[in-house]
Amino acid sequence: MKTDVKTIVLASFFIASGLIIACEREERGFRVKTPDSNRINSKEVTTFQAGETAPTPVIQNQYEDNALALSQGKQLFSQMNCVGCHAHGGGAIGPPLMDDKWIYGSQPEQIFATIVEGRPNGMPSFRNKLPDYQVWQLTAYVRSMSGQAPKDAAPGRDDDMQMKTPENSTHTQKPKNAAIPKSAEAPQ
Amino acid sequence: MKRRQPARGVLFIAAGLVASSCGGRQSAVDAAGIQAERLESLWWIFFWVTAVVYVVVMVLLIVAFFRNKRSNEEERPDTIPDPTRENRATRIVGGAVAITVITLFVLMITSFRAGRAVNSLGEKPPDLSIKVTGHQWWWEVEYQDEGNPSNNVTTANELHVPIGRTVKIMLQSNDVIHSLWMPNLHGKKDLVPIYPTTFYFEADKPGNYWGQCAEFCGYEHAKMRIAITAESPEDFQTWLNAGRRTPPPPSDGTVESRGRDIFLQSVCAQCHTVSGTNAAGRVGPNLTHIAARPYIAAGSLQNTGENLEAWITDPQHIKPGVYMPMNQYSDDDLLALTAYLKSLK
Amino acid sequence: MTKEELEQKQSSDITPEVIGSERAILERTWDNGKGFYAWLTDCNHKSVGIRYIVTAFIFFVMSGSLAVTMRTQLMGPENRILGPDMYNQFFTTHGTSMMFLFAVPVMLGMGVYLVPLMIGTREIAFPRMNLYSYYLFLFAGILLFVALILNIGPDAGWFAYVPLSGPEFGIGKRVDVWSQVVSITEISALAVAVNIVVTIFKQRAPGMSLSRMPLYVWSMLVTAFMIIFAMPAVMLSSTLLSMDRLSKVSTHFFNAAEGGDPLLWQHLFWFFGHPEVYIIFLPATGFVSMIIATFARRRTFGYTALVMSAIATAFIGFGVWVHHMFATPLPQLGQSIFTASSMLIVIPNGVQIFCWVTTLWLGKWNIKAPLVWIFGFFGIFVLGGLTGVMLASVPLDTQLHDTFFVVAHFHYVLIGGGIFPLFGAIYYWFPKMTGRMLNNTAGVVNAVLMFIGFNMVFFPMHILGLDGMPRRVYTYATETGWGNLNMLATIGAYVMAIAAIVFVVNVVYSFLRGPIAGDNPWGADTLEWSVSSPPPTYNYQYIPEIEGPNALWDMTKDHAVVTGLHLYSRELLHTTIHDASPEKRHQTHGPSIFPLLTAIITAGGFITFMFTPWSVPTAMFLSAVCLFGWFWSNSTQHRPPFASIKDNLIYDDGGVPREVAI
Amino acid sequence: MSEARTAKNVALDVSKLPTTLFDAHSALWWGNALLLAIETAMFGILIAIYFSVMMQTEPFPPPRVERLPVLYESFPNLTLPIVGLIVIVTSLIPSIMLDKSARNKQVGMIKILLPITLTFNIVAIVIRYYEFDSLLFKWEDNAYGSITWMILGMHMFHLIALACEDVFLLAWTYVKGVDDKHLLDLTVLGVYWYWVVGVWVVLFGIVYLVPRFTL
Repeated sequence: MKTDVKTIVLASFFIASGLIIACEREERGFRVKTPDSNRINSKEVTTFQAGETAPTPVIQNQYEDNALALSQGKQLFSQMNCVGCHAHGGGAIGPPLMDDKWIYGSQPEQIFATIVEGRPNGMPSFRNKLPDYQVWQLTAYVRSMSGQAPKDAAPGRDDDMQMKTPENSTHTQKPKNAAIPKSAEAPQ
Repeated sequence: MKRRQPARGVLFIAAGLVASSCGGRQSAVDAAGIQAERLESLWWIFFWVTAVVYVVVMVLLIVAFFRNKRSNEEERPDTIPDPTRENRATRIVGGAVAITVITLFVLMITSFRAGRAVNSLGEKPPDLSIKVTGHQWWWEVEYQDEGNPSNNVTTANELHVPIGRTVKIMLQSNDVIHSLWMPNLHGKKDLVPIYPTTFYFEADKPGNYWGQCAEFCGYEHAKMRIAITAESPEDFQTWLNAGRRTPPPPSDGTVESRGRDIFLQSVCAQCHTVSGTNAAGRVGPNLTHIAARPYIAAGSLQNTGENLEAWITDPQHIKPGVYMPMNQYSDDDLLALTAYLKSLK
Repeated sequence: MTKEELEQKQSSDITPEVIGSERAILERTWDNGKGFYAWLTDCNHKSVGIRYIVTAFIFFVMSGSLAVTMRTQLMGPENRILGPDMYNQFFTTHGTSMMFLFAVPVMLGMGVYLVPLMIGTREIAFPRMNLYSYYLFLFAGILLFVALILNIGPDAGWFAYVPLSGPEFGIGKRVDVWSQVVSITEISALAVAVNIVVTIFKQRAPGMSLSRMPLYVWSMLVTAFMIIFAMPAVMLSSTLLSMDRLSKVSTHFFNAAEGGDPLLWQHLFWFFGHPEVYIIFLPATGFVSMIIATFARRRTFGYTALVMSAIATAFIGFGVWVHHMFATPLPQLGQSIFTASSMLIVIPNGVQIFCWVTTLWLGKWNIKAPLVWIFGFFGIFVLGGLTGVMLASVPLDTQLHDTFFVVAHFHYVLIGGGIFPLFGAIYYWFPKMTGRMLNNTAGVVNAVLMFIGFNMVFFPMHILGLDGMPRRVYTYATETGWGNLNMLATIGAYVMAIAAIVFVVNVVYSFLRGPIAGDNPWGADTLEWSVSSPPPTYNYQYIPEIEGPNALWDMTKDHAVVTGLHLYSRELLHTTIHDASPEKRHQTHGPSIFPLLTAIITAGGFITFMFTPWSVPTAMFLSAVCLFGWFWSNSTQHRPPFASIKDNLIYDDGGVPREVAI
Repeated sequence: MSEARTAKNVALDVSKLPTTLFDAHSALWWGNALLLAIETAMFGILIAIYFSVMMQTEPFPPPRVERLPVLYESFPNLTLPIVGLIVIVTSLIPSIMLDKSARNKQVGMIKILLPITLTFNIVAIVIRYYEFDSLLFKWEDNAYGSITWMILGMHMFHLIALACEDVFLLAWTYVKGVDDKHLLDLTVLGVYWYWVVGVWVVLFGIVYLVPRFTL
């Protein structure tokens, strides 16, 4: 019996500690610090720079693999009426979001800029209409619609009529740039 | 002996404590309506019957404890007990079982009758019908006016009812299962998604009571409360009429008007409705008459200026996980905003 | 002497030195070896049973400490020790592990240890399957607590109502952890149930007819049957839930908009969930009957009544589940029916209580720690049963349901009706399991502390519930005035913790230093007390014939004993189901690594099923391979060469008989 | 202590008892029977779920709008399922014969019948694999699709398990010959087989016929 106790405790302890070392904990900070949105130069007027061309800063969206943030983004997607134009990702007046074509770029900071700045021909600007961190959540969710988010964090199906494959079941698209449609070019 | 003490005491503690705890704005044993009274009397019937049963069993054991002879492992076990004693015991046990059956039957009938009485209110048409929708984690309350839908009054986390009137509550939920429980007025009823339900109740003691969500519904299940005010039909009517008025827009140049502009131009209007303005969000509670409400954040804070500021800037500290986002405002913006909200009488 | 000579002597009368040498041979035949590998593969019912009990108690301590933390959080209003996120994970893990990782497994573990001894056989029916189910249970427990440590502990409550636990609102992998833990533990519980039923049906000592079976064996039999018919419901529903949530699968069983039904979950869960309570309670009634008979020094009063009420409880127990759903929108009539059945089930429990009280009333008391725990059982369980009567009434339930009143009720029923008898049983059978007595005084102190602490925690909860405190709230407002009673409850929680510490200390100390217990320290009745403590691996060298309803108390000096079981292979005696007359000799199996491998594959399959559906075919294939090896190794044990030769021929293609080579 | 056997003890000699008996006399048979009881409970619950879905869905079965072609009369196709049913039911013949010959220890027959039963089994599995399409729905379309797939899948799982047992006994018989324990195994396999067939007859009626002749 003594050996049993010892061994069981040890075994479970080792397995536990091993797993803890292996995986990182799923953090659900409700008051998280988000990447700084000011460093995003959304509209590049010119690529011509003084001296060496500086690399544009890459911004890591820490919400990319956070299940809670993704589902909050999903709620915002319908609450902020993105559904109105983009439907549930299939696209309507607005372009589809679950395919592999990206007009204004598929990187988090690009999507962030698209939401905050708005885009010509219909995409409204949400500047000051959403706190930055919610925009980041929205960004993470938008990327998950084309399978860019890890499957184990992406939201599952809704409890309503099925209009699309759930985000955690869509197969990952390879993002590629699409030409800006004529109608959507910024007025000179 | 010591060991028995609590067991014996349990009943008296029970009587004492339950009696002492009679009272409270959220108590099932302090009825403020006819249904709740029925339920409360039913409770006391059950309480005393079961209490007697408990005492009998315990007393038997205690008597046995004192009268029975002691023995030890060496004692020769009694394998062929004296038949006459056994038969007497058998008869007694049989009698006890019979009594149990009868008691249970009586209790069952009482419970059925109480149940029918509680539901009997639904037979006549209600004087007032209120639609209560459960959200994570707040209550949307809509006073319906069959004649003229434009007279519907939408508020949140507060329920005003006239005393002596039959109130019909229509329950529905759009996310998870909640349960509306107003102990002083009526038993609880679940809000299951696709299963809209109704119940009827009547308050007959004016006062302020609490209702709360009674089915675990996520992070802020604990802070999903609803403040109930039972008042005279006249007061109720004045409150309802006040609810139907759209609040007057603040005059230009005042701090309130600046607050209104902030409200409309920034995050707030995305989720909240203030009738008479462009703010028409349906995500959060309707704020048309927020200044008239005793509490904010589903009954977790008194409706004061500081609390409003605290809630607007850092709701995640007060209700972690709530869907209201954190906001950064400069101090005077915040002041203006709260001033505007306080003006929404 | 040589094997042949011994085999000649099997049936003839044998001299003491032959007994000695026979015992030596048995020791060798039933030896499970030493060392870590031997420990991994040892499938003897006693070692597996003890592992079950020890592991279950470890989980008990862990989830108990979770409970103490929760009480600390609820100590005062607006406390911020645990946030809602942590608190939800804590109470869900507490409930899940107390139900699935402590209460049921520990009862089954006691059964696995005691039943074969009590019915006089050498081994449980399927020892390797027994080991397999133990490993599954262990892995499930590790999964749950590791998940909690990784902050992905389940947080939807131990009955995980959809849609809160569904794919839309059950965010992340937390609920998947819950459903996989449940599925794995249920598989293991089902396997043990089958094992226990077969053991009781086929392996009772000669003369132990059904009407002479000890009450504990009866209660385990009934429990096993309840498990067999209740657990499939929860296994299936947890599987369906994880399928609803799983990527690439996302079925719609509980999606109202696509023809599913959220209430279906509640029906399925409670169809298991209520019998579950009796699955925990019935074995405890067995403990109570055993302990009372021994310490009141008389045969239990109303043997037949007790057996019948256990069976009645089992049957009615399946017809009361809707009383967990009285607040949901269900038709009135249905609810009334379930009120009736819920009150009906009080009657058999009443009968049990009356029989025990009468037994005590008519007996001479030998007051020792086990009996003291049984007193505690009466003081608490009766109260819990009576509040149960209140909850059976629909209108009253609409006020009491999902409040702290209910929390108080089911802790009175489960701790009073399950855990107090269990502790009594540990104090009662510890000498048999380890050969050393537990300290009696410490036991009494332990019981009293536990009793006082328990009532301090849970009695105030009745009042809190009536005062409107819902369950599962991580904090409460100051003006509710719930603060004082909660403080009292929290203090009680610490008293209970102290009681638990006393228990652990007592066990560890007595295990090392306790006085040596004889074969039968309590002068008890049942068969296991006739063998040495701890019993030899083979339990009985000569299985005795049972001569009356009280095994040892009726046993005459020159009772018949079974001879002729083979010495060189692990042989059991199979008897007929009803009157237990010897029927055949059955060869059972020894240690094997395959149970462990299969358990690893099964558990692994379930765990990976949280992430991908492909784990199912993979796990199926791998476990098929493992089982192939398992059965092959089962079949290739050597067969006894003597006795009923005609049954030990191997028939080759022509069907020409030839002798088996050993 | 009663363990030390004194000369006075009467010896109850069991050495002449057999080591293998069929049916309810053997532990293995009971273990198998109880496991089948568990599985029966499972299927019972699945059937209950099926009918609860039926009550939630109007019309039943729901029109197929999730995938093309859109069908308003979406009754499951019967051709392949009926073939499957026939195969499964006829597989009773060889399995009953196998059971009989196991009881009569006809090794030759056993060695002939085992492969035959196995082929039936494998054919049944293959048919089942294609049978899923005749439900016209996918598991992810709606609750009706989910439950029907679940029922068929659970039963397919049992067909596979049956095949595995069959393969094991086949291997054993051809490698090691037949002995009593495996004669018993064969009869128990027979019980399992009858159960799988019987359950399928019921499930077939529910999954394929109930939608057409809704009560």
